Amino acid sequence: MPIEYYIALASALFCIGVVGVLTRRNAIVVFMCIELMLNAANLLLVAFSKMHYGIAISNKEAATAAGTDAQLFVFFIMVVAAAEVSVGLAIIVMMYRNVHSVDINFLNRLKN
Amino acid sequence: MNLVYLIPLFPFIGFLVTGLFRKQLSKSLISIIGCGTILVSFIITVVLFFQIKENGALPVHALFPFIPANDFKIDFAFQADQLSILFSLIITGVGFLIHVYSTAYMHEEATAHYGRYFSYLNLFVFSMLMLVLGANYVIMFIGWEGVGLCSYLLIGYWFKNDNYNYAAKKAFIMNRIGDLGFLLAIFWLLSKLGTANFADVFAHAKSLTSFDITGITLLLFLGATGKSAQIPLYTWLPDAMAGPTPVSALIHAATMVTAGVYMIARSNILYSLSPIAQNVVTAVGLITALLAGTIALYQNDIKKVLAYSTVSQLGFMFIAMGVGAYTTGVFHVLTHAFFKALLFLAAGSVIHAMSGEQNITKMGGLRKKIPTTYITFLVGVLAISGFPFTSGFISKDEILVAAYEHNKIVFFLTSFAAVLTAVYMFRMLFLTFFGSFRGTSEQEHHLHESPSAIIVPLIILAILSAFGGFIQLPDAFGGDDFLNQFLSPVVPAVTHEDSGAAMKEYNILVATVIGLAIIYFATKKAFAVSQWTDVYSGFKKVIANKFYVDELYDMIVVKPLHNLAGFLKRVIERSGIDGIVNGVGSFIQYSARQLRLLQSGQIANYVVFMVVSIVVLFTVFWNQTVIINFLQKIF
Amino acid sequence: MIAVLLILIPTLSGFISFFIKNNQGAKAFALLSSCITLAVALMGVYCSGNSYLHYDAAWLTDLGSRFTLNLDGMSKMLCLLNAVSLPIIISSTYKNNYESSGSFYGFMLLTQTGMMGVFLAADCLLFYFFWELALIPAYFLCSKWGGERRIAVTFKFFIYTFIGSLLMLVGILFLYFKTPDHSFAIQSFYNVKLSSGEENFIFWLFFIAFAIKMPVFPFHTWQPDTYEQAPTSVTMLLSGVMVKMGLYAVIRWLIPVFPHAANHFSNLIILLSVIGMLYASLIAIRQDDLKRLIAYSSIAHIGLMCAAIFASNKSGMQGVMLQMFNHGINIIGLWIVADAIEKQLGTRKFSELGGLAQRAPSLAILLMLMALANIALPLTNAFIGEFLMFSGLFKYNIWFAAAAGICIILAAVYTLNMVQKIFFGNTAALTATANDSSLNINMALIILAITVIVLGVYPQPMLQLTNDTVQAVFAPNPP
Amino acid sequence: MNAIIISSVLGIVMMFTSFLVSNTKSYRHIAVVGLFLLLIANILETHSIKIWNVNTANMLAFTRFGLFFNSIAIASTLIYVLLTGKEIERTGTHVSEYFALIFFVLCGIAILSSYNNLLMLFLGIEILSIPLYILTGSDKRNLKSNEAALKYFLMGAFSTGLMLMGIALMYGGTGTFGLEVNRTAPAGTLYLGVSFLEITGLLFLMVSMAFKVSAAPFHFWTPDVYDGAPTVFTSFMATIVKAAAFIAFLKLCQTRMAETQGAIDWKLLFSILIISTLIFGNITAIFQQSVKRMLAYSSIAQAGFMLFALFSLNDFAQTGILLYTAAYSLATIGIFAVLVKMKDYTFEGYNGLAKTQPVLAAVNAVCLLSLTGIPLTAGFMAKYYMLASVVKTNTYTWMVITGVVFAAISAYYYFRVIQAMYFKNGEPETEHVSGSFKTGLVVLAGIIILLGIFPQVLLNWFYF
Amino acid sequence: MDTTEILFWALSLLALFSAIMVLISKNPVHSVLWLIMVFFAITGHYILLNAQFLAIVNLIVYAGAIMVLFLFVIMLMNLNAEPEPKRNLWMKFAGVVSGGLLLTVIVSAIRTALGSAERPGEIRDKIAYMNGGDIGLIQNLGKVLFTDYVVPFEISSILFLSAMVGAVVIGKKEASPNPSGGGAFKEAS
Repeated sequence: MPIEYYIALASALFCIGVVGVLTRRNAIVVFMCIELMLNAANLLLVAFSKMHYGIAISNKEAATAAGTDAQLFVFFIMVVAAAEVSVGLAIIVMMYRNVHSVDINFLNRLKN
Repeated sequence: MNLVYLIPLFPFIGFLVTGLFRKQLSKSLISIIGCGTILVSFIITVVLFFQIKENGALPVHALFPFIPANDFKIDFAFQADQLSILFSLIITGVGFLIHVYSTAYMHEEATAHYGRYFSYLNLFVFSMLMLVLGANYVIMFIGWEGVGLCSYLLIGYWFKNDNYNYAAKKAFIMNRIGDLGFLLAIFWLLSKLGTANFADVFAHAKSLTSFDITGITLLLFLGATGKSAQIPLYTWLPDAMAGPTPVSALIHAATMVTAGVYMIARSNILYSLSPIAQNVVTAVGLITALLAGTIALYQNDIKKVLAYSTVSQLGFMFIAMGVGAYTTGVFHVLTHAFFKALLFLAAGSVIHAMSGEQNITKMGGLRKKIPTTYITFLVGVLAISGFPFTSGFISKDEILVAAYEHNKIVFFLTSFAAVLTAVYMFRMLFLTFFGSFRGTSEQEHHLHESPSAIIVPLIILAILSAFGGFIQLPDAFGGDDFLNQFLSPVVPAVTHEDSGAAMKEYNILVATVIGLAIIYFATKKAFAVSQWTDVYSGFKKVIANKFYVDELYDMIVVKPLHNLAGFLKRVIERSGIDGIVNGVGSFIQYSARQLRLLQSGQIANYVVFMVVSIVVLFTVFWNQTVIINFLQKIF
Repeated sequence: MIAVLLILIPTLSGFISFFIKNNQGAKAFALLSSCITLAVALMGVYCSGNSYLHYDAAWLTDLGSRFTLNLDGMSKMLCLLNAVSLPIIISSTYKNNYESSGSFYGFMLLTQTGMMGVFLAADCLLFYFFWELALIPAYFLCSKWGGERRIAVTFKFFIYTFIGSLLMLVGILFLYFKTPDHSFAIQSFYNVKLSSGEENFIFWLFFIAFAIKMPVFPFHTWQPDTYEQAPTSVTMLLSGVMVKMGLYAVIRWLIPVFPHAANHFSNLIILLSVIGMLYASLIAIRQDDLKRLIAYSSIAHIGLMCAAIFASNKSGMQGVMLQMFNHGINIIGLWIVADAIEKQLGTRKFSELGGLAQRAPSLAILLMLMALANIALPLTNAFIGEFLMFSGLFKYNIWFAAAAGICIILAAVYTLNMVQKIFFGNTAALTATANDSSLNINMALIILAITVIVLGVYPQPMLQLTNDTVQAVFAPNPP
Repeated sequence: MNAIIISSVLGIVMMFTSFLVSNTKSYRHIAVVGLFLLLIANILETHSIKIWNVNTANMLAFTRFGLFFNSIAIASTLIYVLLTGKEIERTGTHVSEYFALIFFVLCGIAILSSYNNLLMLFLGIEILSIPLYILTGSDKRNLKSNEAALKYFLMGAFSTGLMLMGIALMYGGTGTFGLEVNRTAPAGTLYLGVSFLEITGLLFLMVSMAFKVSAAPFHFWTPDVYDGAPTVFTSFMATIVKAAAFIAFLKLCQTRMAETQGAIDWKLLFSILIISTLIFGNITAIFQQSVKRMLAYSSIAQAGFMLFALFSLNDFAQTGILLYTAAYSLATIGIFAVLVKMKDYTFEGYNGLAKTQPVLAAVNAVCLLSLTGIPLTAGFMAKYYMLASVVKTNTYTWMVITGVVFAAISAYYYFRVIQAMYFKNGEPETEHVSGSFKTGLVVLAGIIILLGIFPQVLLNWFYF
Repeated sequence: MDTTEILFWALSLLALFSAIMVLISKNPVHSVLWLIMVFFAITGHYILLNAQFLAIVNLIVYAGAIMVLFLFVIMLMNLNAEPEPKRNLWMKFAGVVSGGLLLTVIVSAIRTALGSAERPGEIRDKIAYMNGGDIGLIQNLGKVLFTDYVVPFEISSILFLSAMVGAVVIGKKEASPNPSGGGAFKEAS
């Protein structure tokens, strides 16, 4: 597939994620939207990985490893995402314990 | 050996001793030091006078370099030539008499104040001597400002009285206006000629353009109008009568106010090169003489009358200067010093006798009570009115002749001013000494003749007033024209164009005699005591109120400046400049208050800002060339 | 050697002073140390020879800066002023008891250090360091020991000068990168070649800093407030010495480094100065507060000095040099009187004073003398300086000189007003029981008065002292 | 590599000390010893003595600059722990874990100072951030702490998303994650000689890094998080961590951004960031009532100055940012060390501190003067380098002038504290202040002044 | 249109639709489910791109573990019953608009990168290699991961450690209430 389709798709998902962060008040949903953004980046990376692989192939580089690094990057992103989720959910739970709400606007003591 | 620096030195020592030890020394010691130093100066002056008379001017004596700038050098130098030694004689001679007079006049002051008084007086003599003996304009300026200071200090001598303080301040500030002119003239000279030494300036005066000469001379004349109380800066002098009477005699009659005349006489070479300046001097002198003479007609304060008379007489001197009769002007300074000092001192004696009363309408009939004072006063009045062959007659006569030769209109107006002089002097004489006593009985009881320290100077001055003129008796009357000859190395001698001069002198003599007779009777009738009223009306009121000149100055200069200053202080400074500065501060604080509202505490808002900022950054990136060009254009 | 000592002595004694708990001890110590500094400064005036007057040590060599101190005529003169003023200030305020004196005098000495450094530095970065360092202790002094509104007012002063000096820092950096050998040495700065656009731009960066410090209209508004609010001994230091930093810097750094720009803008700057003179003089006339009056009078005088510098001729410059010293002496004298009055009577309002001459004759006489010096009466020191400055200004332009000359008149107006309202007339309620000034005040004033007169009659030593700098500034190629 | 390995090992050690050592007081001492060892190890590596020889496959490149920054960060942390270690113990019950997290953060810093691959940048940022989310929320009962943690976490994750998007696009443009890109063989027609995808990606990455260094307009999290976090950890976050983010950002600027300068004028974009950062940081700080929150804004304002280095990217910038990070970190640590001893965080709380606690006040004043940029303090030299670096580029003069004007404005809020301490009267309440704490503070002030007078001490002696 | 393309479009539409549904679902549980749908779609894309390892990991880690964790937390909090409070309309509008702007910006960037037919940009005619290409296979990735990428791999363990410690610190109940009541923390005003 032409790479621009992938870019467009990833961008669209990314922006949907951004809009989600902007419009939702539930901390968990907001966090999920951020995960959506990460996944958009993942998808883009994989697509680029295959694009560069394709370029290398067309340049007659037989046993090329072009694109491997991007896929590994995606792997690391997943690793980090997992770690982040564990911490993030812990924080959300902590907050819920204290205020019994996950509304990100509920806590609004820090301002100005 | 050049002893010229000793002349000002002794008064200065006197100033220091009487000033610093005024509390420790007794009054008599202060008197001795105060008068003695002047006497010593006088003696030295006399010695030098005869030296100079014999051998001509002494060489310039530079003590040390005063302002050794890169572009010019100004030495602390003294110069005793014919002109300056003549003035020194007046200053130290008359000064000495007035010092002696003061010992009696001021005797009731507390010791410390007595010492203060004499230190001021000595300082004044010192400054005045600096003024006349300086060998360049800067030293002259030192004296010039110095006498202004002393005048200020002495006018405000009784500092508890705020009116006196205002008068003192007014005198100083008016003088300062003139001083500024003087100073600018010096700068002009320095910038064009690179020197302020009299000798060098006059030697190179021809190399100046006529614009420069006119500018310099007019600025110098501005200085002279301040110091010598001419229009437009004369209003301080009548107010200056707030000072003790001997001070008025010394400073505001005999010496300081003639400094302007001295300066013009000194700079005669410059003035001769500038007809415009000469005309201005003549015109100012003439108008001043007339104006002051007119005002003097309706003044009731004995010292005020004398003050306006001084202004008027100074006008005469300037007329002489303006028409180029420098020697004559100087001569009038000399005779004026005698008779005006006499008049003031005599007036002081009257005031002393009247327990401080100065209003002539409250006097009268003093002829009998204080006869010596009366006689000396009478001599003074006759001299100033130009009674034939008194000193005043001779000097005024010369002025008139010079004026006649210059311009007929000037002559007639000057003559009219001379008539005015006689009128107001006679009026004062009548009101003071004739008729019946109009004061309180207490004053009457207290009336007494003054002590000898007052009387002796009066008598000496009376003699000088009567006969001092003979040193310059015109040829027509068989004189030997001494002063003219004596001064001729410094000041061009007055030469009469034609042989008809003698004729004119006779004419004037006759006219004077007749005129005085008429005036005597007319005045006696017009200002008879019975005719006198307290309230003037119509034009008389205008005159009695001094043509409202003070009010006019107040309205067009003082008030506007005062208001402007207030406006600057309250509006421009506080709201304007400081307002801008503080406004910047307030603006920052205001924006701080507004900006912190962006920090709403809501994540979504923050993220919106971030996203919008990303978009903005992208937009900037797309338009980077446009923006960079724009930035380069404005910075 | 002397150059270093001049900095070292006040610095060390300043720090030591912080640890002196005893009030009297701190005072005595500060007086002693300032007298030692004075002795060293006097030695500096009479010494010649590079080893005494020049000091150079490696410092921020990576940045192209060295710790270079140099004493030439102008530096000697100003160091002397700086060294003279502190003993006089301390002795004249000896009776004042400041809370935690140790810190007070420590800060005073440190301020002195900063100002010494400014006058001595022959390296631009070093100069900048000292320029700022003089400010910080002064800030603490004013804010801690000042009057009621001290915090806000002093902060305004601080921020004003701080902005100025930061702008100057930018200018310094610009110049540094233009120097051929990338050095902050004064010589390299003099050799820098700039296009006229750059020169004009950097000129203003520098000038604003100096103009604020001097202060020149319209950058002056911090000054009256600060002088009013600061403790008087600090005011003396500020007005007597610190404002000279601005003038000094203009002569040392601005004119030689930017000769063309200075020439180009001289009309504008002189115009500003003259306007400032008239403006300040007029405002001074309407002041009812002794300290504010002196402050505005100072603005007027400084304006004349600034104008004379930019008139750029030798006599004017000589006048400025002389007047820097004289103004310091005179204004300290005025402040001493102001302080004596305020300390005794608790007011500075003319309306509440009057007739003090009856109660305090010696103070009256000494004030009179200082007042006369303030209006530049001949035979006082200020006359010589103003005479030279006016003659310089006159050479530059008659009309500026004439307009500035009006200030001579106005100076007489406000100064005599002040004298009259404080000392003459009848005593007011407050002054009826006033006492004459104490011995230490009289002594300080008498020393100042003698200086006033001596320099007024015989200014030659001072003129000769600074002559080399004057010649150097106008040399075709600055040294 | 020494620092990365040892700091992570020390982190693990700290984790286990909670099981092995019951006395909470000793954690601090262990941490100090550990930090000391870490510092020595890092200095050894600076002098080319490597304990481990690891083939990083060009993922990490240990430059002298990066290692030197590590030393600064570790030394600052050491000073931080020495001064405020006691306060860490009082934050919560998991004392050893806090120390462990601090060591993990140091590991992240070590990675960030030497990354040579965007993957390592990403990992470094995450290792840096995740412990901080936790430290922010470590005062669990405190709602402000909770809120701060949540905000920090959500926004941090969001910025991670941006960063990943950027990295992905950059990869698309260049086909590599390495910082060194072979630009000789262009693929397809490029935009002004540079891959457009890379530029777009770099923009995203720049935004994300700007977020991390709290450059406006991506700074919004900073005041809230710094305010809400327990004060001891705010001190750590605001200083060492932020400095590390700057070093990482600088490296990015020096490589990828500098190479694409021809197509996109990064200087223009940076000037926008700088100006807005200066405006937001300085202006907003003016109105604050709490010193802690003021310091948060101050950290933004200081970031504005540090951005000068990223703008100019010359030798002055390189040395300058080291000095700046050191000066800024030390001064801010000092101020926070005093702040944690205060019972009232408002400006009024400081009233009269100079009378009751002269040493605290004096050191605080020195730190504040340093932040203001008064000569003879490290802060001045730091600002000097920053300004010099921009002036050297001979462009954007207006930005320099704006910068100094805001530096002057910054005096407004810094001096408010000095005014409160010295010129106002009050009875400030403080926690117990021990003698050793005071000694530490004095030493800190000494270092600040020493660096102000002889910045070479840092730049030459330690560096080489 | 071959199968790949059809699948591509289908998966893309599914991903986008599910993503939007994540946004607009009122119930967080639904959001989670829709997000899982997104992940499935993306996994499908991975498979299309022959990134087998990532596809599996995505399915297991993301869709499986992570999302289950989300679900678990939501259930734990019992949020599904609670309707989310409405964010105000202005904010919603601003969010959508700024998100749209962002999308526009990125799309315009893609257009520039594409260039025109006459002046082709860098990604014109570049395709993602769909059929074949074995770089996504576990063996290939593993080889690289444990050679070149071993350092980041090890380092990511530190990340996990810190996350673990963090989760413990945050999640563990305080054994005893903080004696000083949050010692280092004071109210500012």
